[in-house]
Amino acid sequence: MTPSRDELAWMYRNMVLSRRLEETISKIYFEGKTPVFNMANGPIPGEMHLSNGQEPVAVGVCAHLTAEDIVTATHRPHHQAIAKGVDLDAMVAEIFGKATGLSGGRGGHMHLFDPKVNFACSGIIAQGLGPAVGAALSRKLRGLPGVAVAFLGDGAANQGAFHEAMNLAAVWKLPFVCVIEDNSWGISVPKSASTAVARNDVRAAAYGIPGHYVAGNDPLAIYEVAGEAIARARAGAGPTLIECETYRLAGHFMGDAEGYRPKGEKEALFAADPIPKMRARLLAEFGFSEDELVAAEGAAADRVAAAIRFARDSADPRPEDALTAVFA
Amino acid sequence: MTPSRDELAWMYRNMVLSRRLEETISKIYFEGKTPVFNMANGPIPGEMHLSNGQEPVAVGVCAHLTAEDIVTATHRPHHQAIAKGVDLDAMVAEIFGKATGLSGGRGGHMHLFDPKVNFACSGIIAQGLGPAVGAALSRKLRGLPGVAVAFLGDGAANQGAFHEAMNLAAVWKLPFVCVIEDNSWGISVPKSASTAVARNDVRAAAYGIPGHYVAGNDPLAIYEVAGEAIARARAGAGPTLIECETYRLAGHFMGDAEGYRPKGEKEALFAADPIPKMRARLLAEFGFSEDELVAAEGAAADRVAAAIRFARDSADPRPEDALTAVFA
Amino acid sequence: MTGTIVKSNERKLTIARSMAEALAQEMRIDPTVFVMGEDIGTLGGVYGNTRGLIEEFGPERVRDTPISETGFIGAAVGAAQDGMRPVVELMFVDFFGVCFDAIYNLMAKNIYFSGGHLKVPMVLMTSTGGGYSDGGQHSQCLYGTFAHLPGMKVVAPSNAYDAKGLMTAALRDDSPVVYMYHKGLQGMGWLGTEPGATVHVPEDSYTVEIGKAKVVREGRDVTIVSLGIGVHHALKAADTLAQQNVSAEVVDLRSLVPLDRDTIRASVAKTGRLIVVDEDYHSFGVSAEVIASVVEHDLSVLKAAPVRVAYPDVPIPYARVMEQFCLPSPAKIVAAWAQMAA
Amino acid sequence: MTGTIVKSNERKLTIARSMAEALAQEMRIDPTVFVMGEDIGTLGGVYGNTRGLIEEFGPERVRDTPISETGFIGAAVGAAQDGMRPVVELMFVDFFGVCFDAIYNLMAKNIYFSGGHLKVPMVLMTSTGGGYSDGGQHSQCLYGTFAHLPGMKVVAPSNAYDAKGLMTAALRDDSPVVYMYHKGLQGMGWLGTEPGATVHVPEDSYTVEIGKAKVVREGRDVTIVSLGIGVHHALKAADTLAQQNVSAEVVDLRSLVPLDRDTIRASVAKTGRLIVVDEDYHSFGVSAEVIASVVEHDLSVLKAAPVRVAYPDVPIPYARVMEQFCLPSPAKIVAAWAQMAA
Ligand SMILES: Cc1ncc(C[n+]2csc(CCOP(=O)(O)OP(=O)(O)O)c2C)c(N)n1
Ligand SMILES: Cc1ncc(C[n+]2csc(CCOP(=O)(O)OP(=O)(O)O)c2C)c(N)n1
Ligand SMILES: [Mg+2]
Ligand SMILES: [Mg+2]
Repeated sequence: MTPSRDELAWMYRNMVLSRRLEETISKIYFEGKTPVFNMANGPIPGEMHLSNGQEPVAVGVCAHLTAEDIVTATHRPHHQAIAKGVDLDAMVAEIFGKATGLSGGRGGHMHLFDPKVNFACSGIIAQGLGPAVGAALSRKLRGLPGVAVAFLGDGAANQGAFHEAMNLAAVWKLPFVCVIEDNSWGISVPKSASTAVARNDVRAAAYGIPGHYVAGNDPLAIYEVAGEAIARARAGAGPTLIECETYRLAGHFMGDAEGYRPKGEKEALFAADPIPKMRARLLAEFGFSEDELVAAEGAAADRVAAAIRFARDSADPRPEDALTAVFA
Repeated sequence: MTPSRDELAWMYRNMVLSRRLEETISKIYFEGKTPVFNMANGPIPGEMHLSNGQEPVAVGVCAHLTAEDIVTATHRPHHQAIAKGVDLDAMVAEIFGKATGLSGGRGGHMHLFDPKVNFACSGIIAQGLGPAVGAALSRKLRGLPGVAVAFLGDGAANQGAFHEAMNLAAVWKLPFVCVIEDNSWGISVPKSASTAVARNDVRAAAYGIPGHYVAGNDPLAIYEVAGEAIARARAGAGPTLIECETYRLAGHFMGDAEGYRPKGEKEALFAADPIPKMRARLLAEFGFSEDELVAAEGAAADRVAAAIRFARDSADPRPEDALTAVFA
Repeated sequence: MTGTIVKSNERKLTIARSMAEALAQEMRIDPTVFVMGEDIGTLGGVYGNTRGLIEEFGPERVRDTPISETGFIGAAVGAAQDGMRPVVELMFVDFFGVCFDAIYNLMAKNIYFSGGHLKVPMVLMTSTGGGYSDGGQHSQCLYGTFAHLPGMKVVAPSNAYDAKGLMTAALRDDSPVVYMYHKGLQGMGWLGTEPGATVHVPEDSYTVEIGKAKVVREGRDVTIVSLGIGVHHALKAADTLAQQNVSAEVVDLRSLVPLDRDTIRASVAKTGRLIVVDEDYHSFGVSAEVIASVVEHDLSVLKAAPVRVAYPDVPIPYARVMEQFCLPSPAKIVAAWAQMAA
Repeated sequence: MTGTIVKSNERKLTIARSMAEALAQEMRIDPTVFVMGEDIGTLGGVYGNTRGLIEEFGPERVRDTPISETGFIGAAVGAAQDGMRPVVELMFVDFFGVCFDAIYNLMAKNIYFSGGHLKVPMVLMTSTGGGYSDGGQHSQCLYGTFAHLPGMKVVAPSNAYDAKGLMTAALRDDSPVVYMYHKGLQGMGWLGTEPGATVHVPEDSYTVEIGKAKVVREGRDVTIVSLGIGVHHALKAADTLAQQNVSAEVVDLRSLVPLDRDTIRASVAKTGRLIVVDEDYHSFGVSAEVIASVVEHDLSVLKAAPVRVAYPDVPIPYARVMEQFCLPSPAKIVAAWAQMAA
């Protein structure tokens, strides 16, 4: 399965959009936080988990999804939110805690909900799997189309919720795909110290379902494997477990000194940055022109700038609205 | 690995002792509960989960253990408690809720604790795995001998705690063995409706450790497989996952109408009762005499009668002692 | 039930049957309602509250689950957000520890986190209570634990009439409702049962408003506030007190969230005295909340220090004599009055 | 800390450093003490409370774990029963939902279930609190949730002196202790910090008794009871009130279980007025328990209705203006006094 030219363009556009957004956020994040770094301050307070470097997983998977499909993501959700088509203005406004945000500022960067495109994320490890499996069940029960994809980190595959949800999806043969982003770290703890197996795809055997490992942080390889899994799920053949090698270029969250990284790791990661790699391949192998890509990059920059402007210009929520929307 | 003659005798003795105890308990349980069955009444109130039929697992595994080894068991713990050498008088007294019970009546049949032989059990599914893994860690950290064995039911292998503990034991290479008693039911739900794989030993692959399935509810086969796993753990080679086919001859708990069983299942199970089978093999293959076995059976009956007498004769706890032993 | 005149030919139901009836009636009119849990299918629920459903609605809508509470309660949240109305059963409330994240961080908070753009119409049924020697991991109430955390409504019926009406209301609510039923009221013979819980239940569907307490016995001298089985203890104590010429008013909370503070306050304003009866643990729970809700509102209404009759702060012991020593009872309520009046 | 005279050359520590120091000192003298948790090794704990330990004691005794809280907290219980003294970290208290069974049903109950034959000497450290826009799954306090359930001691220091002494006491206790430290007091620059929490800490090992509250400021007109960061709000409010010629006494609970009701009652008996400040949710929590503990004991001491300044019963919002609107503050305490005096 290879992506069409349009799909390739879509993938590159979304990778660049996500990267551009995060680069911008990472600058704005420090506003109000210098000279003294205090997470509570500035226009974007709180923890900030960037996904730079992990864009291939988001686009390789979400290229196969439409708005009616369901995605649950993690504490590191921006790349997937973008690839799933979450409204960018409202998403950025939510990250800024504004009244115009997806949830009027109640959620923040770890709690982005966009029911229009069936996207949600959350802050507890492996928490999204149950809801994704349940959405898949909902579709199966009603005979409605739609596949549910849950993203999680490699560290999350050691959380009990992962096991329970995988077994449930398998025993009920639901239209569900589990995608593990293996960036080889859970905060400061390497995968080798926390996961008894080198690759989590072997865990598919525990549920009698197919498992695949995709090496190389390669959007095209991910596209192919995810495409088969999602087609399989749509066909009623049940769930698949996919683990994708990827890298986080930034720290676990902003402010992370990354002292735990072995020497040279960061340099190697930047040298393998998937965006320049994809760019080079689009030019060399897929007949894209430099102009086309420059235009896509410019469009991404403009789109991000507009979203940031929207967020900055938006009003704060009314403080007392904190007390509303507890119940439906 | 084949058991010695002494071990065979020990195994038979403990199987018979467990069976005899449970047959006796199952009669006493109905005292005060007829004509109206109300669980709250009689000398043994509360839920009662019998292990008749599952004795092979207990003796096949515990034949390899000494008092210093650790066992955690489940809500269905009698056979393992007996095989682990829990003080029978105090255990039965605890089941009767007496002051002389293992815990002075605070625990009951699902909470049998005998620190002298490192035995514990509990009422929440898969709850014993973490503590067993932790005891194994304790021994490893201090360079002390001892293997920890956690028993669980087949249904429990779908609980998150199972997954987390297995991974932990594997990544830390602890002296730990997990033994699943596959009686093919979790209350009224068949294994086939709750577990995505036919046999849980395949789940060992998820932790990079050996996995074995032992068919036939055969104490000698269990002895062999468990023996290797426990030796491996003692040698520092890490954990093993074992699933043993077994049967529960009784209902899930006493009072269970067992309407969920397919027609004929109970008859088939009784026809395959492991105790007469073991008895026949001891006579036919291992040179035991009828007299020897009759003597063992008589001794078991006497031992149970004595324990029951001890329990019946013991005083109730003082009601106000309910308020003591909350803190150490 | 006191206060309800039951004609001799009127149909009485147990709580178990009235819960099952409410479920069946909603399932008939709303195809999005479905039930999941351990042993809720063929077995009809360990406590009988789903009996008959699988026969009528089949195993897809009445779905036995693996022993994976985090998995299937999390799944219910996802299904609810996707347009279904799942009902899930946590067989014993004591098991909440294996799956509370799915309950309190997902089910209870996703409406808020979505800024109100999502609905989470689901019901979590769970059994509570002891008294039959089931030991410390199968006998708890944990009312305070659930009521303390925001985002979920919490109800606890004391009788079959309320049980049906609260279930129907919960099924129609677009917010998550935790439905806590007490094993000792359920009407399952093997657990014994409080006869007062089995009352007349109309066949037609009806709702009991979530968040409204009920004065189930009027009185002048003391208000006894309780919920679940405690209401029956209170009513029995009120009978005894009546023989001593003490007129006790009994308030059945029915809902913990929202808590009907107005009804509690009005009753105490009338009687001037307050006893709170709660089978949940004594400290940091329902009993303190009820007392605080009264005194912070108006200290002057109280003529005597309020008294709690609650479960002591110890794990629940197995031995009958120990457990009974710890449980609230009519006698302890009468004693509380004596202490108060002294 | 008010009440402690600090010489200018005396060593001041943050709570993070004083926790780490207590751990190191006990690890030196007791080889059975070891630490497990996520990122507590190389990183030294997200909140700095294990900094330096892995360098001194190595990765066996200072053990990074997988993200498997049920697994490693359950393991700690097993290790504790086997003769070790494990210290485990639950990185944020908000995560308790994924592992509470291991905490409340095992750790807290196994001493009891064993009839007192087992010890469970373990410490569960966990961070609490918000105020820095970390959203609704990373900002909770949940004091009431832990304090409600029997079998675990619960402490929550407000300053580095108590932090060290309570940690040493917890490490030497044969029962499980939940040690709740507030992120806003921890002394990690990136979280901001309350300066009042960083106080003189003696180098030598010492204990602060678990279960004893402390009057950290004496006063005559009103008692403000709080814990953790709320104590600092209370002290600031007391300063403001002093300017209005109102003399406020501040009680730092320090422990929730056992709860030092005597100290609370004695203070309120003296002042006649009570404000409870709690960053945990309003209903069914600490604030109600403190109020109930006073009034059930002696109603007559109170000259005015007690007031709670607690977190409203809503999930914690992300947006700064919303979160700050919900949080307790010195200003809200001053307003509570005004309401009370009116
Ligand atoms: C249950 C739970 N435990 C711990 C945490 C704290 N935590 C947040 S992210 C993280 C590491 C996650 O690692 P991984 O799953 O590999 O995702 P990554 O951050 O690498 O994307 C941890 C431990 C949490 N949010 N939830
Ligand atoms: C977390 C949890 N969920 C549910 C239960 C209720 N329960 C007790 S035993 C049981 C079935 C267990 O099945 P299995 O593990 O196969 O053990 P078996 O009873 O067959 O020995 C269930 C669901 C429980 N005790 N704990
Ligand atoms: Mg990772
Ligand atoms: Mg089974």
